[in-house]
Amino acid sequence: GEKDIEEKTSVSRKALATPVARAMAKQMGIDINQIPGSGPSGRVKKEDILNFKSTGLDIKPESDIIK
Amino acid sequence: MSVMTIVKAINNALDIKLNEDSSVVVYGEDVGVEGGVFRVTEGLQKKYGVERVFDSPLAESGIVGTALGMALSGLRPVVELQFDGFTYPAFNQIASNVSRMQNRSRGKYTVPMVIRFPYGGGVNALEHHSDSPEALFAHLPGLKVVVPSSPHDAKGLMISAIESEDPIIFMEPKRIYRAVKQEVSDEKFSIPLGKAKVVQEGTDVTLIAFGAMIRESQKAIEMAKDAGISVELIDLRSIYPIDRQTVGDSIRKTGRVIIVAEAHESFSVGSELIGIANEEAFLYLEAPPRRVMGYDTVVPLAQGEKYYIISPERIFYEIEKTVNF
Amino acid sequence: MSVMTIVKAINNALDIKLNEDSSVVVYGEDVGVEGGVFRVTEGLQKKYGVERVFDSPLAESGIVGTALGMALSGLRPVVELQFDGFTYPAFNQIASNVSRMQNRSRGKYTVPMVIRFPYGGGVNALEHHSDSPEALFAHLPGLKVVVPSSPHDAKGLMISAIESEDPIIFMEPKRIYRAVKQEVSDEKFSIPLGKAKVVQEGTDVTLIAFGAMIRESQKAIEMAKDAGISVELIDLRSIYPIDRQTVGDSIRKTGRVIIVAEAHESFSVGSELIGIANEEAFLYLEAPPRRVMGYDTVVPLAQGEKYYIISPERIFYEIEKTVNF
Amino acid sequence: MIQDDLPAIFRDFNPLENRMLRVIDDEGNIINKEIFPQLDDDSIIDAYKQMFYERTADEMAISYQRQGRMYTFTPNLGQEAIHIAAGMNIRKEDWLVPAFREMGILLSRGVTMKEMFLFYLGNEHGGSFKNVSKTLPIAISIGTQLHHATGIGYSIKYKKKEEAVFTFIGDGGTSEGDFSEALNFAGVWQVPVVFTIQNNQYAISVPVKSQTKSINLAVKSVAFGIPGIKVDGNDFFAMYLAYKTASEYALSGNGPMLIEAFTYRLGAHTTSDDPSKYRKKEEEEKWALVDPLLRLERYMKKMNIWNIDKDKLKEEYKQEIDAQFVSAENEKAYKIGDVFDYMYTDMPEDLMRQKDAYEQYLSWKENRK
Amino acid sequence: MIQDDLPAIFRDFNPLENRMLRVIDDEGNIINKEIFPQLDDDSIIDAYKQMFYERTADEMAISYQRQGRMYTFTPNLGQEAIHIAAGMNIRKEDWLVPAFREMGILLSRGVTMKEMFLFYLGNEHGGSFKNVSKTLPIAISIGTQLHHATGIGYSIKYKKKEEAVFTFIGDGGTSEGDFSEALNFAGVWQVPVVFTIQNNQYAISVPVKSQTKSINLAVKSVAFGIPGIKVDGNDFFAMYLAYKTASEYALSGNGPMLIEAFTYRLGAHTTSDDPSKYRKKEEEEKWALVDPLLRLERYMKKMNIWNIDKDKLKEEYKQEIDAQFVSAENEKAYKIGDVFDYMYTDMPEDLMRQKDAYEQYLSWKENRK
Ligand SMILES: Cc1ncc(C[n+]2csc(CCOP(=O)(O)OP(=O)(O)O)c2C)c(N)n1
Ligand SMILES: Cc1ncc(C[n+]2csc(CCOP(=O)(O)OP(=O)(O)O)c2C)c(N)n1
Ligand SMILES: [Mg+2]
Ligand SMILES: [Mg+2]
Ligand SMILES: [Mg+2]
Repeated sequence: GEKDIEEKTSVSRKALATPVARAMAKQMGIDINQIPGSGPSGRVKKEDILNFKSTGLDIKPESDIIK
Repeated sequence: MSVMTIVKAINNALDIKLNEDSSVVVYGEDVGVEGGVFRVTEGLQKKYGVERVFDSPLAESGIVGTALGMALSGLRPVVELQFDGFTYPAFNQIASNVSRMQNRSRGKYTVPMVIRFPYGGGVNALEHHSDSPEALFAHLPGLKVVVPSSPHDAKGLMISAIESEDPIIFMEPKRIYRAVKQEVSDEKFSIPLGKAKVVQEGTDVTLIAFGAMIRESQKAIEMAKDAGISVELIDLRSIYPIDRQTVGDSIRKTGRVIIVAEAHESFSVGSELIGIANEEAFLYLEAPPRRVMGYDTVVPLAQGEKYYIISPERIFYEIEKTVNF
Repeated sequence: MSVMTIVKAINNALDIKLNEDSSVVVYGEDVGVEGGVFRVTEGLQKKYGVERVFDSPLAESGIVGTALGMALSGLRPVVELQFDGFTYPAFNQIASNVSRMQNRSRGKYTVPMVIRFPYGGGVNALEHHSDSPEALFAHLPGLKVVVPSSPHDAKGLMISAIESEDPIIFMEPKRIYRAVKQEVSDEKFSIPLGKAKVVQEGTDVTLIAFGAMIRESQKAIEMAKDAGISVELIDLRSIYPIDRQTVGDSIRKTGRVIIVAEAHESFSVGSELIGIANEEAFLYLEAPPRRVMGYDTVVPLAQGEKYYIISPERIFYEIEKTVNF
Repeated sequence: MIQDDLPAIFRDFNPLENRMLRVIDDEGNIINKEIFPQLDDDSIIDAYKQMFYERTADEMAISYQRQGRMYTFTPNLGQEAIHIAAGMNIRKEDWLVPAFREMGILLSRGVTMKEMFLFYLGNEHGGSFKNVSKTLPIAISIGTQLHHATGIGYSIKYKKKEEAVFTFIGDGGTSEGDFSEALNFAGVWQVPVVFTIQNNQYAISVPVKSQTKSINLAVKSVAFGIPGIKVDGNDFFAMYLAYKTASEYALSGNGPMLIEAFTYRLGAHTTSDDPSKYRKKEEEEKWALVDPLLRLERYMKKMNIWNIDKDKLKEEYKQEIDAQFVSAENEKAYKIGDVFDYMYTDMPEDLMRQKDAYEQYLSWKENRK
Repeated sequence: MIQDDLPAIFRDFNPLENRMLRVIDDEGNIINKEIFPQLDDDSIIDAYKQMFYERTADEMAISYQRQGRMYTFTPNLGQEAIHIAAGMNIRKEDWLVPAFREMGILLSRGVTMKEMFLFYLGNEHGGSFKNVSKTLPIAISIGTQLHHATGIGYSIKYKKKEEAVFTFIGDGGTSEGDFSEALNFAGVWQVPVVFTIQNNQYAISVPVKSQTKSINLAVKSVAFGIPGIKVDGNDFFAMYLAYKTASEYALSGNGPMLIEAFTYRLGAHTTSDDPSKYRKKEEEEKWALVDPLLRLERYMKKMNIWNIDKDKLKEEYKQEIDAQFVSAENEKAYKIGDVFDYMYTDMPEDLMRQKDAYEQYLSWKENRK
């Protein structure tokens, strides 16, 4: 079939992460897709999230996270 | 092209194969003069004679066991079991012999046979007439398990099934036997076994379904669209071998997956697909894979079906939950 | 207390129940004079007479079907099917009647019966003598499916099974029938059905196993210990109902889970447990749940078993992979 | 020979010689005076009325189904003599293990038409026969029920009770492995089970000759070393005699027996079936002439014991049956618990979780509106 | 009666009268001269040798198992007359559908002892009989194989070939539903299938009298409208006559028949079985006296055609059999592919993935060392 053009392009890449890392990011109100991953194949690890948080970038209230 | 129902499409596939290959025979309970209780074999006895299309005694183990003997000796039997719940008397022949004879004979014998039967609920039937036993057969090594969801697929998959040297369990969604109509080519064509089909692309969540649940899923997808949710729909078409590639690709894309199937949810195709989602797309999962399936209860009679049968609304409910996880 | 094997422990449970409850009867192929091909019923006919412990004709559907009739009319039959692969001729009676009669009669009749059989591989047996069909029975609504892994559990679970008003599938790990010995109380005691047991606590990864795979898992855990990995081991004991609580608690703690079971891996207890891991502990998962299970092939004969049977080393291999994910 | 120390009728009507027990002919004349069963006039009149009731109930059920008020129904038309003769000989203490075409027997046990209707209205509470004892639910998976009967027979023998089990199967059902297994077990165990094959000559569309090459169905008993007899299933007195003999035989501890009741399914297999696809009008017409009700009526008239106003009786029955149907239609609503509550004696947590999840969905649905 | 237009032996040895076809007595005297089969001396000597070979192979197999060089084995001791008589009458064009106690027949088809040994050494390549055609693998799930035979019979009939199917089952196996179903289908379809019940009087520990109440096993044919005959399975000539008759009957398009070969299992059920648990020494001794080899030897001696030096022949056979066993022991190693490669005509990706995963594990294991 014909492809719909996706409108929601605000997120350019989808993060690789374990569910537990995703949970952590979510709990801390961080969009995991913004975090550079240091794990295998760029996987976002728990440490990456902690580091990311301490740099203080891009913290959003949870309610703003685009679904 | 002709407009066909699933009943007609399967009848047409049988007709084509009976016509072109004299080793094809069709039998089972009431498939001859009667043309089957759902009329899937209607007219075939008249056309091909009682030696090729015939009624058997009422014994499912016998139907399947003799078909195996025929398959081992040069015929290509296509046998009908009258309902899902009446596959169980044939279970031993299927589990102990049909599925194993190639391996037991180290490939000396192939087993070109098809066991077809109507399955699933939603038709106000008596007990044993509404089961969805795909997981039982898919768990047994040595079989291929196929379920079409449309007239086109029913025809193409049935042609492949009859031409396969491996034994095929062919499950027909009785609920949409005549409910879905489609333009289908009158020519012979086939659809490869083991390949799922992306019915509809989407980005937020993957729905995996088959048989009669495709139609219900499509209705749910309409509801989701109204709610701004983009759903990808995969029609599994083969339960075994299961198409890990297509399933994995989709889940890696959407990060979310819901399995919609009529069978009891425990130890089911739903369980297996959650396994596959984890094995193929673990790092992409943004929400727990979910199954929208039948309960672990006997499928109720007509009055209870409203509680048991999966409605588009219930699928939508799960889509929303998953997307908002 | 006496030192018992699993064979002896089950024999002892049958003895206790035959002794205290005259409605208990025991039958099957060769269970009388012969005492069963594995001697599980040894001595019972002599002690309780041919009316209570007896050989039946060679027909599994008949054994199970008549047992259902007995259960409906005041007896508590415990029937033996000689091997896992010979449960299939009884599949229709189990799927269509044993599991459904309570529901069909709206609770007017209960179904206090036990179907017991040796299961599993690793004993160099002929075809059909090495299957692990738990998923088939666990998928059918209305049954309880029980597997002991030790003499103590075998006795306690068998007592519960015989006293249950629900029909029980009781699978006995033939490979460790005599290999595991244990001090077991001579008194009557019972172990509740549906409750798993944490065999060993650990923090890095959860192993879920049952039957003969407990012993193999324990060996793997020793290897893991040497590698500095702390493993929690859960003995499922009941395949249905499955103990979601215990399983979920453990996975929420360790974040990692491996299922070890002999059956074909597709559409299996492994699939189901991955489903449960996702449903109960999704947000705690640090590595994809894995199954270390039999392949989707016929269980090979003796010479091929080395490739098929799950070794402690292979379990350890998966533990390492999962912990290092 | 096998049939030696058996009641006389088994010797006189040896199925190996393809003989069939008849007591009256098609015209209602007694043809076997010596063995004619002792029945007083009132019992005969009562028997006729029961047959007539079953017939009327069938007709009503078919018409409800046609009106779209009920799902697929399985009529008993033509098989009433078997049912009522059996019903008169099965005692309260005995067990009944039915298949799915024994309505008259069920009614004689105390099952109500309301329950029958409920069942065909798609409610499990109808087919479970909770209110009568020792009567198993309707069995649909063909052949399986015979094993249950044999097992119950074992219980009876084990407990040294004076009870018998009566169980039923169709001609088609004799091809299922379970048929042979169950008769074989019963033979080996020598249990008090009376097996009846209702040979109505068709299994849906398949005639008996495509079902087996045996000279008749009663003769299959030879394979299991148990006595068998073929009986004219449209001859109420023959069926009565057969069941009376069978009951005495079973209750005296002689073990199982097999009765082939040779009859004809006058109607469709079910209300979804169209017999004109597979059998000739002439055949149906021929058998309609020897309808068991007609034959009994002819006998009664010959004997001057006919005192029945059929029109009036039918009207009476119809009203009573309709009241039961309406009551079934107005039965309290099917509940979610009716799906879950009877699976186990105590509902496992896992099943509770599923039930709860469904209820959550329901409340979400409620709230959305 | 059923057995009317049949070959004479079916009438003369009607199982309903519980008669059994015998041609020589226990001492080897001819007792039925008129029907004694025409066999030249060489054929008889050859038959004896084949029986003796099977016997020797059995003994060797038992001893390998005892030495721990082979897994559980299923001896054929006492059933050799059936096997060799069958083997002599089953043509290359015919099909053989065995159970698991027909070694002599398999050998006569061209299966080698090496293959048999391989099978009992736990290698599937042994039991598949790849090198002989129209011979199904050993069937272990009891009863199921009869349906395959009936299905093959259908193929033959459909293709109008002049071929027959020979299939086998034990006395215990007659209780399985599939036994009855298969005979019934064969009767309805009138297919050229010769069913043999090897009645060796035991199903593991269970004697025939606990298996069924029928007066014999041949009589079960009555239930399916097919001819049946009970034959002395220890009388080589009777078995030969039965199979010759059966073959002619089947090849002339007359449909199926049932042969009960009445014999005695002289050895254990399998090498794991201990018959002393369930049967008396005296019984075994009594039957040892009428061992089919002994009976044939007595006949041959009486006829002055005995020219066999048993000791020498045994030595010769033993060496040959041992060579085959050693060759089986030294067969090339079982490979991982032997588990996976025969499941489907083309291996599905999913199965390849499993095979690959196992190979990865193996290389991990290799590297760890
Ligand atoms: C095991 C099984 N197979 C198939 C069916 C479907 N079916 C329902 S009734 C019927 C025919 C039964 O014929 P018969 O035994 O003669 O009984 P009748 O309907 O004539 O009373 C069939 C094939 C079933 N109910 N159970
Ligand atoms: C369906 C099935 N049930 C049980 C068994 C286990 N089993 C193997 S041999 C045997 C006894 C068979 O007795 P019989 O049919 O008399 O054959 P025999 O061994 O005497 O040749 C049994 C119960 C089996 N192989 N298949
Ligand atoms: Mg019928
Ligand atoms: Mg069966
Ligand atoms: Mg035997």
